[in-house]
Amino acid sequence: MADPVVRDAFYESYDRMREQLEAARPDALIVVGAEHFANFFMNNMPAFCVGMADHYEGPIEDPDWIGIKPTRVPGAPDLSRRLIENVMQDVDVAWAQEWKFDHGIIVPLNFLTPRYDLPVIPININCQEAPLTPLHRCWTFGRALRRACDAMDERIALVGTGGISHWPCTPDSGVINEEWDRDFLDKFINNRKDELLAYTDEEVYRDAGHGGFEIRTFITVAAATEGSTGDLMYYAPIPIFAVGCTVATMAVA
Amino acid sequence: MADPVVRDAFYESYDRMREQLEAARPDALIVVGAEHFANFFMNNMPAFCVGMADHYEGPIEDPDWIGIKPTRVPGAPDLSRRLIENVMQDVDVAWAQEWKFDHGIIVPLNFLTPRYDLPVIPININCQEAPLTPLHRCWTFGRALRRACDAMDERIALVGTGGISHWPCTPDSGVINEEWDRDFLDKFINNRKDELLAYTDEEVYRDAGHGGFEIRTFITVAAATEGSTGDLMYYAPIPIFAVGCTVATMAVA
Amino acid sequence: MSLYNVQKLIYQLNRDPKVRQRFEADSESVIAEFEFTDEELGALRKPDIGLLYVLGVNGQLLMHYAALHGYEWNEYLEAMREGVRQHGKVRAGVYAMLES
Amino acid sequence: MSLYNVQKLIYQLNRDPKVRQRFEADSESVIAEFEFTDEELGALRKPDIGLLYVLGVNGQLLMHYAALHGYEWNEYLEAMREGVRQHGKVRAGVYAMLES
Ligand SMILES: [Fe+3]
Ligand SMILES: [Fe+3]
Repeated sequence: MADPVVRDAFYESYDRMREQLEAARPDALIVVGAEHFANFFMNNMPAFCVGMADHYEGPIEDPDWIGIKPTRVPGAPDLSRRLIENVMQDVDVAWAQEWKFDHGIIVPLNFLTPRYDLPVIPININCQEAPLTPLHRCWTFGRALRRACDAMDERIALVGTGGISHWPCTPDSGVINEEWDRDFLDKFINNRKDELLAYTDEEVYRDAGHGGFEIRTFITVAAATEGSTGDLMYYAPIPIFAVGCTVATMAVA
Repeated sequence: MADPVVRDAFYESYDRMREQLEAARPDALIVVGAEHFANFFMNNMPAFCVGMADHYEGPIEDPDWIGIKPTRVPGAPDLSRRLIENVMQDVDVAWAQEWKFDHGIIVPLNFLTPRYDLPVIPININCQEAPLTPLHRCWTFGRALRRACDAMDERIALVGTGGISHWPCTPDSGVINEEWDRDFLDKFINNRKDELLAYTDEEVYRDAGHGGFEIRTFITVAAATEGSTGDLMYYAPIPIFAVGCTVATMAVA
Repeated sequence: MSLYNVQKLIYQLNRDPKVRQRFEADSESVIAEFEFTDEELGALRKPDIGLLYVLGVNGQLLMHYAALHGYEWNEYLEAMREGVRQHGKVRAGVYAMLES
Repeated sequence: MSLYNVQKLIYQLNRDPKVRQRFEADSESVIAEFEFTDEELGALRKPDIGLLYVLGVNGQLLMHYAALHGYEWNEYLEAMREGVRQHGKVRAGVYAMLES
């Protein structure tokens, strides 16, 4: 297990994030993640996919191992559809009427909506296999998502999930490049678009590993809150989780 | 069977198209089609998907019924990948390393490359279930595809396939709106972008049926040849095929 | 609203020979893998092709389910027409576009 | 190059309990459904997790194939390291990014 002091601080920052989320009284929660072959494979790998189902199921992992029992998470199919139609004016998202949540989505949900009483709209970005989604398209997507949310009557919360530097499931599993992470988070928290979009895939792979490709979820959130800066509530490398763990919020300008 | 005179004229125009294709000595052939749940379903429906496989298989239909025996069609995975990376700068295509061809792709191929000796890159546009790919995104896609092809050393031919007005597999199956078709083809052949993009889905559905959504493949080809006009080699409504059949070529400006 | 499940069942029957074999041997075992409303269940079991059409099943899927149950092409078309006479206009899916 | 097939087999084993059951009862019957090179076939059968890694299988898939064959986490990591020692750098897939 992780060092209890480190872990408890991490969990506590998640609690604060949940309180902020609840205080915002959202009608639905969009979760932007990067899954690992739970639903999407190289037979049809979308750059972006948005859920449009009545409900979702998870976790796909062993419930005992992950500590979350099999759960049906409510969706928001009508809102999903209106958001998709809006976003599609600029960004060519795939859509999905079925989706099984892996740890990347169900773990944050379990912290943030532990009673699973908030309708969820999952979004996936291909951070997994090349050709990967270009970073500047993630920016365009984040902007389109924001415009679409602003056009709805519903109050919509947006959460991004993903690791920063990590080398999951490879011989370097457990390595974390804390310096790189802190530098990236500085760019993220300060919403420095040009610097966020300047990374090349090769640089990211060399310095932050295959897991570093998940910066796409952060970049999407930064774009959706363009012009705002954020509050880094928590960051620490937690080797047993094989990744640095981050909790941060962005104000909406 | 279709009226032999009508049918033979149709097949003959396909022959002429094949001769033109062969004379152009392409290294690969892109086929832009709109399939019907052969590979893509509402669990992950891409707005655009581009094949990136070594080879493809078809037809998925009964070989006796369709008159084409099970065939392995060569792909062009390296070229596919370079095209996808280029197109992705503007358009968020899904990509696929596996693809089974249905009649929409294998029938034109059987006419145009009967020996299956030309590498093929299939592309699908969602003309099937809403939210459908917006028409103006098809234009952007066609332009991006053209730019990507122009950036390659290979000589690449582009063919669009799809019906115009038709009501496939519904109580109105067999109905053809010839007037609407001819009006659409006039816009297409003369590459009148604004008129091609002015259709709404509701209008198309009312006047040209669910099958009319396949104008997206024509619009993509028109965009890829923006500024050029075409040569309508053949059009006739063939009720037994339940669709008007078109053969047309576009010069490349 | 489990139109998605109805269409997924038919899609799998059409695209996966193993599912089709199991369905032909014991259709209930395949049907039991999905959640359906009573109306959908009744329509799938009978099968009531016309009702499935009215419920919104895409014809590019439905034609295969009809063929699997031995419908000739014209029987299939007629079944959809009869469905509309009995149950009214298509309620959901892409054919309901002009209603919504 | 049938890396796609290797990854698809592993993906299906991981995502489809029916395929996994068939594999556990008779792995050859599942393997026979795909085309593989001799090197891939050998690596899948043994299994040679290290060689599969070098051939380019994504770790997010490979870890499941290792677990299916009883590998503990550290054994899995060590098998990949041993693969690189024996067979050299990763040849294809996303981990070959800096080589190409
Ligand atoms: Fe991850
Ligand atoms: Fe069609």
